[in-house]
Amino acid sequence: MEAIEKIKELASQAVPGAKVEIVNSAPAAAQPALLVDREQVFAVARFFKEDPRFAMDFCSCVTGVDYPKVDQVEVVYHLYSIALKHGPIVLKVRAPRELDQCRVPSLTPLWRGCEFQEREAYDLYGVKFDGHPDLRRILMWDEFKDHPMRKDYAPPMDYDWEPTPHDDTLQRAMATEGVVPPTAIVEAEKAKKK
Amino acid sequence: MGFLGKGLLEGMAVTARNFVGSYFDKERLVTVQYPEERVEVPENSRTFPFLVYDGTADKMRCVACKICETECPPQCIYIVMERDEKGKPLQRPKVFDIDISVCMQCQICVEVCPFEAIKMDNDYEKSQYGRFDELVEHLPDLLKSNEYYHKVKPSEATIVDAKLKADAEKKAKKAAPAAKPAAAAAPIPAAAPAARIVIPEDAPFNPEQRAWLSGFLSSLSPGVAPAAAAPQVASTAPATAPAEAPAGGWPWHDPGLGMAQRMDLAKTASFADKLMAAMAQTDCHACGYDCRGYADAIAGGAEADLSLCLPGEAETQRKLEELMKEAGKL
Amino acid sequence: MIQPLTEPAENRYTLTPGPEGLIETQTLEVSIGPQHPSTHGVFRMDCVLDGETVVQLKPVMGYLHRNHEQLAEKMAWLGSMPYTDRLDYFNSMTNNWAYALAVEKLAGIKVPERAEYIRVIVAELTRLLNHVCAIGFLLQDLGAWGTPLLYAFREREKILDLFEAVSGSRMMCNYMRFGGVRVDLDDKMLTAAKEITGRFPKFLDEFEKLLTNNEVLLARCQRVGILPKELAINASISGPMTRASGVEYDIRKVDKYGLYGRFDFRIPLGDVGDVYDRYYIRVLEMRESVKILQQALRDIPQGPHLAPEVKLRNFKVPTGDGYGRIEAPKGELGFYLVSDESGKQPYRYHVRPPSFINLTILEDMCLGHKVADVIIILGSVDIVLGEVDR
Amino acid sequence: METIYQLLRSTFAKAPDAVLLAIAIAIPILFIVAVYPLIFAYTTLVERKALGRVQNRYGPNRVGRWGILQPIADGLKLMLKEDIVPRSADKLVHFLAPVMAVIPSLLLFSVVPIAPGLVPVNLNIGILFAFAVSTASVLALFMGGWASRNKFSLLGAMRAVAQVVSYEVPMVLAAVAIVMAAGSLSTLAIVKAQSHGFANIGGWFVWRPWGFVGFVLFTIGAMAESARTPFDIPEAESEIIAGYHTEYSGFKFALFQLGEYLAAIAMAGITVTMFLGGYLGPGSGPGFFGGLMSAFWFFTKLGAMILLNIWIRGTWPRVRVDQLMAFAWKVLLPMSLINIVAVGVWQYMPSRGLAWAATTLVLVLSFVILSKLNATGTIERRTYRYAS
Repeated sequence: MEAIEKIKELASQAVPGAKVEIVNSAPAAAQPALLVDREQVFAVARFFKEDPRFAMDFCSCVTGVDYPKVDQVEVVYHLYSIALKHGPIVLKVRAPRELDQCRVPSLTPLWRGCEFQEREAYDLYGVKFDGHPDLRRILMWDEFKDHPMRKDYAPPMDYDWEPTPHDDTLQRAMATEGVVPPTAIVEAEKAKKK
Repeated sequence: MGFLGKGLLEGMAVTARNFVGSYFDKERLVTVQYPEERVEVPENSRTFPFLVYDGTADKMRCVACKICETECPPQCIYIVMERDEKGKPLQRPKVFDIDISVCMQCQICVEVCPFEAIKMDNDYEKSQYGRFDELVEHLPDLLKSNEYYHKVKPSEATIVDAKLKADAEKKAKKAAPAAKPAAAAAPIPAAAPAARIVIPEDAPFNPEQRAWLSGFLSSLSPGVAPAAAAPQVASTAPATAPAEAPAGGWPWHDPGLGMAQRMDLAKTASFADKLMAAMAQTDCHACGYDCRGYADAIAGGAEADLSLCLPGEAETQRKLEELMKEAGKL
Repeated sequence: MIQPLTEPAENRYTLTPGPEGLIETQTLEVSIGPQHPSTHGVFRMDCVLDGETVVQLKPVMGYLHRNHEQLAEKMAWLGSMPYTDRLDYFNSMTNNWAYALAVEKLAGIKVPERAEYIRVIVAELTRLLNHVCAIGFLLQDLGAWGTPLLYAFREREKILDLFEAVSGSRMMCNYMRFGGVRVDLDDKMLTAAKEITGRFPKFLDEFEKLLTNNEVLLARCQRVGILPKELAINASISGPMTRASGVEYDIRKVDKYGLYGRFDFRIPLGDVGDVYDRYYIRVLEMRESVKILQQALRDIPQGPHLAPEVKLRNFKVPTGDGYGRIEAPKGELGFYLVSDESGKQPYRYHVRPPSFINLTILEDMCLGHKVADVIIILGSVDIVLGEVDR
Repeated sequence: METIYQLLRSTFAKAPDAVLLAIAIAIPILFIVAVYPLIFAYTTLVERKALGRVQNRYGPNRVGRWGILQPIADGLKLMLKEDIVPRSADKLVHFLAPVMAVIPSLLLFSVVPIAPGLVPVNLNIGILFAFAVSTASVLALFMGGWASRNKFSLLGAMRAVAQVVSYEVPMVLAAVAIVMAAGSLSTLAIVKAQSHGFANIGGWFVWRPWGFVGFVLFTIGAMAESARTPFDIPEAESEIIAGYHTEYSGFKFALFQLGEYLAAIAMAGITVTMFLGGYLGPGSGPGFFGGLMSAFWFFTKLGAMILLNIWIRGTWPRVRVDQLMAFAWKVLLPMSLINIVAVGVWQYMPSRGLAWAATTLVLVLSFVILSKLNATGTIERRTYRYAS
């Protein structure tokens, strides 16, 4: 398969107006990615799927990454080609973190394999995929409000907690995550009862 | 090519063979009737951790360095280091709890322990009538003798013993010149508090004499060698080789001393020595170095993280920051 | 391009009116699972039945969700190694390998040769035990009253005994380390592995004699739950399922990770892509695995079993991301890892679980079949809920 | 029953008739109620142990030596278990269903002879009675499934009804062949009709071509009738959790099991009676010793049939519901009809040799044709290619 620069060039030729830039991976992994803007990612993906030089017919892995520092959520697609037995081409799309604006086009119409994985990304990261056939929560239950894989997610302590002999460890473990220890909650409830 | 139903009859032949075979062939009757007959457990088999001690139960190898506590993935270990009335760390756990209802038997605590102090048991009959206190193992339950360790894991235990012995000899050789026994005899995790000799503050000695005396006296106390050797054992991280001690030794390199005393001993010493004196002096490699190496790394700017000294806890970190501030490096 | 199922649920209920003068039949909504004998765990299928025929099926998962990924992002790199055992608790060895492989990719660690051989050996043994159990459970779902399942478990136990001798635990092996494996294989273990490998083909023959030609099994499995080749590729199906549909793709051959370039083995391919093909492809794959095992056990070299330069504690990984994948028994198991500046723990840790993604097309395979077929189709997908829900 | 009555009459000449009659009726009832449930109990034990051995494990072996007390333990446990009735269930029907399941199975035994003249009730329409009663057990399954208000139960009940009703037909037709040969509907008469030939064995109907076909048909039908593997789809535990008795617990569940197993045993008994020469065997005959031998032979054959059931259960997968029906209507039914024709041919052939040839020819031909016609194309031998 061609070098990443060549791929970028071909992609930006094929899809005029697509803002494609190269993101380097870990040096040893040597899997540089293409960061594509939201508007054009579908076209770029379609190009990679249908262009005979790439024939990326297998979308292996879809996932989200949360970057609170830059206030963005990233969706990563790993494309492989079964026909030509090469890959991967890593596509990255970024969307702002605000839940209402956090939406990217769904690639499920291109690769059916994205269906569940995009649902998972939506469930855990709150990324809305436009054009997804049925975008529902898949791992968390439907009534669940938050998106647990976001970095700023604080697990609620609302499950009925029962005392274990090892609260100290539990509290110390959770103190490191800045979470209210359940003992405190229980104490508060006791106080309320009294 | 068979007729319709051939496959069915073949299958029945197979089951018939198994039925008959179950009366003659052990291969075809594999059930082990558990309480009466048991399969013997392979040596590598692991269930829950226990703490090893040499000889008597107070000579435990654990120095409460908290490495296992920090590394334990499910956070099921809870350690409190024992301190004497003056608040000096005594290099022994006061509390060592393992919640075996949380423990997932991953053996990481064993791998990270630099003292060969915590090992995996293979006793799988731990069921209890209860989900709470019954499932927490406290220090007395956890302490098992080295002989027991030999019993459950013979070959591994022999290797460990050999390693400990070799390191002890190495350490002893290094500590041979009586000039600086303190460095050698310093960490006395195994020794009982009674065996610990500390020169009182008001005794008429200058620091060097006091250090020499305390080192000399404590070197007389029994059960020192293996424990003192332990810090070098299996430092899983390739630690920076400890710099050769100056002729006077590092008088503060004695975990028996409190922070104030150590800093007092080191007040004339160099910046790196001051940093070292702020450490807990256990050479536990929790930070990835021994105390000397960590101090040098910080002084040399190779290590920026001041929170790595687990046994020293917050005290050491505060002191280190203070020192760095004084030196204007922070 | 295969269009996904686009209609909203309420439109896709069918109400089949009977002919003139006859009663109208109504569809019946049955929720198969989460507590059901043969959903292989707490997995639910919301079925709409027309008589016994399935007209709609929605997989519902997440009952076993424990946010494995978030746990991993909160602890050191090594810390989540034992947790990978819990993903697909049948094949902890391959899970370990996938994670180790991804981390080694990021950190650029070179694995010693002996360690690679050991990894191949344990991985292929894992493949044997996974496939034999998958077949056993499939036949259990067919109603063969546990006999094939227990024969399968009889063989699996031998492999698990070996794993216990090697890694200390039967299923939660936690055996691989970054840059190698934790414990070296001694001669006793190698001979045990040789013995298992030697005996396995005999067992397979008997196993096939028991059921492969059984007319009931053929009638039940053939032409049931057909997965077309194009859909298989497009839906990211991996592992024996896609090979049963005739897709020639095996990561062991494509990526040649580990030392798989060295071994001589073939990839069996099915043509129809129905339940029977999925059953029989697994049998054939086991025979190939036996081949690999024989070669690996023959020429395993001496040497270190762990890369010496790798630190166990304070292990740091250079900044960046990477995706490592292996051919796990159930399909492509990948780990997508992102390391940030500190490098002490994963900034992002994502598992690409094969059995989760292989469920994507469950509905497509089940529509128009009977309830009984749904069960065996699910069985032929070979899922493990620990991996589906993570 | 008559035999007992005669016996009593001759011994107590002066006793009032009603009393003797009552006793004569009570004894067989007691026998049935006492013996066959015991056989059921130990059938479960034998089944569990045999299946265990087939699957390379010991069966139950903890309660008493060789687990000999296991059935009693099971019974006690089931009796002590909580009896749960779903809130929305139809209480009355839910309660009646298990009872309904047991009674017909018990009635079945009243026409199964275990020794010469020793049949609980010597009905001259014994076979007819047996089929009538055995069909009634369907009602119980459906009542149970319907009353439970559980979708799985309902599915199971539907399956059960469809299956039992459709397998009734080939069974009856297979029996018709035997009735034609024996010339009577009474079970005793059928057994007597087989009592010639070498050592009371040569005369068994199963040794005739039509008899053999009838035997196979009837055994399959009996398996389906009593919902045994591979026809246990009404309670296919891997598909519909436990079918019609999903919602039953405790002793009601036990009653369902009792009914099923009794039905299976009774069907085996009728099979033995009709095809395997009932109580006939070397040494069987009238008189005390002969009666003893007869009972021995009868129960031996019964046990053999039960073991065959267990063996099949331990080996074969389960068929699908539509395949099951297709099998019943497309294979078994035509075959049983042709079987009747074969019996007719047999009766009217001048010489025995010719009869053998003709009937065998007819049956084999029709079987081949039928299997060709029913070759649905799903069963194919496949070869697999390998990637280059």
